[in-house]
Amino acid sequence: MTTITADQIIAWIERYSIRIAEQKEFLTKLDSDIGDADHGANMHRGFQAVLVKKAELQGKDIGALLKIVAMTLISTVGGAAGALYGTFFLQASSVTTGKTELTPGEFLLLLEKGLAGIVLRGKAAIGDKTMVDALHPAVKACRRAIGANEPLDQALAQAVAAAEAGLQSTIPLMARRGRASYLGERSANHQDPGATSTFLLFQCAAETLTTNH
Amino acid sequence: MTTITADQIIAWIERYSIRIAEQKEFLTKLDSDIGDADHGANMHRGFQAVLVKKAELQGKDIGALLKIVAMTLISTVGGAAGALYGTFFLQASSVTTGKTELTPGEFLLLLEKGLAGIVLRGKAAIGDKTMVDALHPAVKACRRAIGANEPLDQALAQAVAAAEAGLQSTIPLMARRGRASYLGERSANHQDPGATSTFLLFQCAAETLTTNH
Amino acid sequence: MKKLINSPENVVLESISGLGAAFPDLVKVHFNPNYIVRADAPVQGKVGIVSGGGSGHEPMHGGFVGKGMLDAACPGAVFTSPTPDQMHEATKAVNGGKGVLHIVKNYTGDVMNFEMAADLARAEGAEVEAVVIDDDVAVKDSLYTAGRRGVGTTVLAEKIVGAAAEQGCTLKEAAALCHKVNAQGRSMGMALTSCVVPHVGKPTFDLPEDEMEIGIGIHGEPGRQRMKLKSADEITEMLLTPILEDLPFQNGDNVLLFVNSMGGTPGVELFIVYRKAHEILTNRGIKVSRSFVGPYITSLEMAGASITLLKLDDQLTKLWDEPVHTPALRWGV
Amino acid sequence: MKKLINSPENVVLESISGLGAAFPDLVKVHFNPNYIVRADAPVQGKVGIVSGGGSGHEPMHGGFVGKGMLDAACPGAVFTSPTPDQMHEATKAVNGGKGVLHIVKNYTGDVMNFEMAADLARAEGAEVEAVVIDDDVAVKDSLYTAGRRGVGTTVLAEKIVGAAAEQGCTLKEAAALCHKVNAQGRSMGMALTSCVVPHVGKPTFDLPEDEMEIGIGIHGEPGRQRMKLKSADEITEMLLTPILEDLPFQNGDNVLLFVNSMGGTPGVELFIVYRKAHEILTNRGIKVSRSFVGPYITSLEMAGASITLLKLDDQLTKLWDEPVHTPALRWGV
Ligand SMILES: Nc1ncnc2c1ncn2[C@@H]1O[C@H](COP(=O)(O)OP(=O)(O)O)[C@@H](O)[C@H]1O
Ligand SMILES: Nc1ncnc2c1ncn2[C@@H]1O[C@H](COP(=O)(O)OP(=O)(O)O)[C@@H](O)[C@H]1O
Ligand SMILES: [Mg+2]
Ligand SMILES: [Mg+2]
Ligand SMILES: [Mg+2]
Ligand SMILES: [Mg+2]
Repeated sequence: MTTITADQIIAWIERYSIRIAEQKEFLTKLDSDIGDADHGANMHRGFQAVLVKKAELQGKDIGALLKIVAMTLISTVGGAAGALYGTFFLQASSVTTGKTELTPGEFLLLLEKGLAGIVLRGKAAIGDKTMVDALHPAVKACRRAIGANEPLDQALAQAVAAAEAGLQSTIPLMARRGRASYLGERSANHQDPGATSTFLLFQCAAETLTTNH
Repeated sequence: MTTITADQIIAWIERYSIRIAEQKEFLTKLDSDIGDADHGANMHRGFQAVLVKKAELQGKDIGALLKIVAMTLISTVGGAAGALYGTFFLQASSVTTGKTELTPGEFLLLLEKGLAGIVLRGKAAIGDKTMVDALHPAVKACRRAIGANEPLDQALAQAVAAAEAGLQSTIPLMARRGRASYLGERSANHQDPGATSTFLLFQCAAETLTTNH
Repeated sequence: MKKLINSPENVVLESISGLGAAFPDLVKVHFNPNYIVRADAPVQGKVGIVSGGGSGHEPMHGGFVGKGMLDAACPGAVFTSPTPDQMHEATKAVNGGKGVLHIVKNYTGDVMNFEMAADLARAEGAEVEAVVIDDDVAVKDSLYTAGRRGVGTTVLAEKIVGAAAEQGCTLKEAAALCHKVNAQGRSMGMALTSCVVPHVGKPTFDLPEDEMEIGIGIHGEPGRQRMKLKSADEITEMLLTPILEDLPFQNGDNVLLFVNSMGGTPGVELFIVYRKAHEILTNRGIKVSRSFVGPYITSLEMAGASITLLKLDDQLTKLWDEPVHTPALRWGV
Repeated sequence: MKKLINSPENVVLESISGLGAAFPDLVKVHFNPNYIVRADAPVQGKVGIVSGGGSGHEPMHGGFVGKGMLDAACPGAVFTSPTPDQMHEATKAVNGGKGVLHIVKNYTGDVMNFEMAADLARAEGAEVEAVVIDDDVAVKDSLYTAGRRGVGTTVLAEKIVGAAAEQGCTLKEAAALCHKVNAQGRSMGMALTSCVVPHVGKPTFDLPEDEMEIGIGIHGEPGRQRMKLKSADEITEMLLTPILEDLPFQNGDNVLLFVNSMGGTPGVELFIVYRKAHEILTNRGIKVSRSFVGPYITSLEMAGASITLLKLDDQLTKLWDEPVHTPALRWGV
C-alpha cells in the first residue's frame, strides 16, 4: 500500500504555492467579476509566506507542518479565504499530529476533517457557489475510491475530475454565500474564484502525492 | 457728421451678447489652454443678464444705460473679466451721462475712459498678454482716425483690424498678468481669451454703430 | 493606475505609518501584526471597542481611534478583512478589565476572522462580545445568504458606542447599544466610477461615461443594478426611498442624515445630494436633527455617494453629541 | 462628465443650499447675492472676517464659516471669483462695529473684485482692510506679473485670524496677523488628473495615464511642468523641497504640516504623502508640531495633493488650537 510522506505533503504545499503564483491574475480576474478583486492576491500573499517557512516545515511530522501552514495562512491571508483555508489546514493538522506518513485512509480523514471545518466555519452548502462546490465532490470522490481500495493516484485523479466538474457547476449558479451573494442575479455566469483555487489544490495534490520526490 | 444714438449703443450691446453666446465654447477653449476654462461662461452669464434687462435700457440716456450694463456685468460675471469689463462700461458711462447721442469724438472719449479704467484696475501693459493687447491698439486706431476726421465706419473698421492684430500678437507672448501668468513659458503659443472677447466687442461695434437700426 | 503610492504592497503600511506620525497624541500604530490603538490604551475600567476591516475605506477605521470612539482598529490589506492575530493582539491591547466589544461589518471574511479572534481571546479568559453591522438595504436579506453588508451605520455605531464606553457602560450594555444602532440604521450607495485596487492596477469594473451602478458596497464590487446616469435629485431619491421603506422611517421621526462620499466625489456634490435628501425627509415629516456629511467610509478613489439614515432617540442623540477626539472626527474637545 | 449634479447652472446654488440645510445652527445662507454668514452675525464688538472666491474648492470657504473662523464667505461661480456686490453685502452683514477684514487669495479676479467691494463698503463708512494671500511657491514671484497664487495657507490664515478676532483683536491686529501667517506659509501642489468644470463638461486638460502635472493651482489649470508619474515619496520630495528653500524653513523650526487632497485623492494616499513629508522634515531637524490632513482646499474632483508648511511660534500655535465650530472644521467646542 502506498503511503504519503511528510516530504510529499511539503511538495504538495510548495507546488500549490507556485501554482497560485502562476494563477494569481486569473483568480483576481474571477474575483473582479463577482467579488472584490483580491482572491489571487490573498492566496498569493499567504502561500508566499508559507514558502518562506519551508525550512521550518522540513523534518516536522505532518500534523506539525500542516499546523504551521494553517497558522501562516490565518495570519497573512485575511478575508474569507484566509479563514477558510486556514481552518482547512488547521483541521487537517488536528488528525495528523505525530504522523510522519499517511495511509490513503488517513489522507482521506485529513480531507474529511478539512471539509468539515470549512463547512462549519462558512456554513455554505453545495450549490451556494463557493469553494465547497469543488471541495465537497472532490472529497466524495476520494471517499469512494479509497473506500474501494483503488490506488491513490486513481483516487486523486478522480478527485481532480470531480473538483473540476464542481468548479464548472458554479458558473451558472447565483451565489448565496460570500461577497458574490451581494450581486444577486448578476453573480450568475461567472466561475467562483474560491472553487477555482480549491480545484488547483487537488490538481497539485495529484501531481505531488503519488510520486516520490 | 454721423452720430451714435442710444439705440445703436443698445444694438451694439445686444449684438455683442449674441456674439458671445455664439463664441462661448471657443472662449472657454482658449481659457482651458492657459486659464481656468471659464471666460466663455463668465462673459455669457454677464451678457445674458444684460439681455434680460433690455427693456430697462430702452429710452435711457447713454450714460444711464451703460451704467446698467456695467452694474449688471459687475454683479454677474465675477473673475477678472467681470471686474475689467464692468470697469470699462462704468467708466464709459461716466463720460456719457445725460447724452442721447454721441459724436465720434465723444465715442472716442468713451473708449479712452474705458481703456484707462481697465489699465488702472488691472495694471496690465501692452505685451502682458491680456485684453489690453487688443483694446489699446483698437482705441489708438480710433484716436488717429477720428482725430483725422475720417468717417466713423472707417475708424471702426481700422479699430477692428487693430484689435485683431493685437489679438494675434498675444499668441507668441508669455503672460505676465492674470491667471495665464502662472503657466510661465507654457502660456506662450496660445491666444489670450480676454483679448479675443475684446476683439469681438469692436467687431460688434463696427457692425452696429455705423448703420441705423 | 494613477495613485500617490510607492508600491501596491506598501500602501497600508505606509498609510498607517503616516497616520501614526500625524497624530502621535491620539494613536499608536503597532506593526506586525498591524493595529492602531488609542495612545492611552488600555483604559482601565473601560470597555474596549475594537473594529477593523479591509483597508481602502479611510478614515474608517484607523481615523476613528481615540477618545470617545474606537480603542483599536485592525486594518487588513486593501479590501481584505484583517486576520485573527491582528484582532487578537488589538483586543489584548485595549482590554482594561471590562471586556472588549468587536464591531464587525457583515462580510463573510470579516465575520469569520473576528470569530476566530474572539475564540482566541476567550480561550485566554478575556470577555469578548461581537456585534455585526448589516445596514445595507441594497442587499436582500435572507437566512440562506450572507445577508446584508455593513456600511455607513458602522461609523455611527462606532461613535455612539464609543461614547457610551467612555461613560463607563458595561460590555453587555455596549453590545446592546450597538445592536440598537444597527437596528435603527439603514444605508444605500451608488457609484459613478469604479475604484482601482492598487495590486490590481486597473478599475474593478468598467462603467461607460453615461452609466452608473446603484446598490454598491464599499469594496469596489459592482452594484445590484447598472443604469443610465441620472440627475443628483433622482439618484438621491433612488437611494433614500428603499431606506425609508425598509425600517420604515415615519412621520415624526428624528433622524441623523449621513451623506457620505465614496472617496472621489467632492464636497460640492455631496451637499447637492444632501439638499435633496433633506428636502425629501422634510416633506415626509421626518426631522433631520443631526447631519454628517463627508468622506467617512470610502472605497478608495471611487466617485459616488451613499446615504445612511439613523433613527434617533434621546439616548442616541446625546451619545452622538458627546466629545470625540480622533484623527478624523473631533468635537467637544 | 460624471457628477452628482442636476445641472451645471445650479451647482453652486444647490450646494450652498445643502450646506445651509445641514448646519442651520452654524450658518445662514443668503441668496442673490449669494453669501454664507455665521448664524449669529453680526457679532457685536468683533472684527468681521470675510473671505470668498470661486466655488469648487469646498469646504473652502463656506465650510469654514462659524465661531472661531470666518464670519462670511462669498462663493462665486465654479472657479470664478465672486462679484463685488456679494462681498459688499457680506461685509455689511458681519460688521459688528469693529470693521471687516477681507482675506483674498491672490488671483487677478479675486483681488480686483474685492477691491471694488472694499471701495463700496468704505464709501458707506465701513472700516475695511484686505490681506492678499500668495503662498504658492510653484509660481515665480515678480513685480511684473500677477505674483504668486493664494492656496493652502488661506485655510490656515482663516483659522488663525478667526481665532484672534474671536478673542477681540482689532481690525489692524487682524490684518497684521493675517500678513504674518501669509509671510510664514508656503505651498505647492500637483495633479494626477484634471478636473471637469461642470459647465465645460470635459477635463480642463488631458493627462496621459503615465504623466502628472507639478506646480498646479486650484482652478484646474495646468501646472508649471508636466512629467512622468513618480512615486509618492519622490512627489512629496518635489513638493516639499521648493517650499523648504523658499522661506527658508530651518533646523529647529516648529511647523504646521498641512497635506491637502485636491478632491479626488482619498485619505489612504494622503497619509502616504504625509508620512514622507514628516520624515523629510524630521531629518532636517524641523519639528512638526501640528498636523492637518484632508481635503480642505480642493479643485472639484481633481486627483492630486498639495503640501502647505506654516512656520509656527507660540502665538500662531495657540490661535490654531483655539476652539472652532464650522461645518468643516470643529474642535474645542
Ligand atoms: N461562507 C463561505 N463558505 C465557503 N466558501 C466561501 C464562503 N464565503 C466565501 N467563500 C469563498 O471565498 C472566495 C472568496 O475569497 P476571497 O476573495 O479571498 O475573500 P473575500 O471574499 O473576503 O474577498 C469565494 O470565491 C468563495 O469560494
Ligand atoms: N490684470 C489684467 N489686466 C487686463 N486684463 C486681464 C488682467 N488679468 C486678466 N485679464 C484678462 O482676463 C482674461 C480672463 O478672464 P476670465 O477667464 O473671465 O477671468 P479669470 O482669469 O478670473 O478666470 C484674460 O484672458 C485676460 O485677457
Ligand atoms: Mg475577494
Ligand atoms: Mg478664466
Ligand atoms: Mg476581500
Ligand atoms: Mg475664473
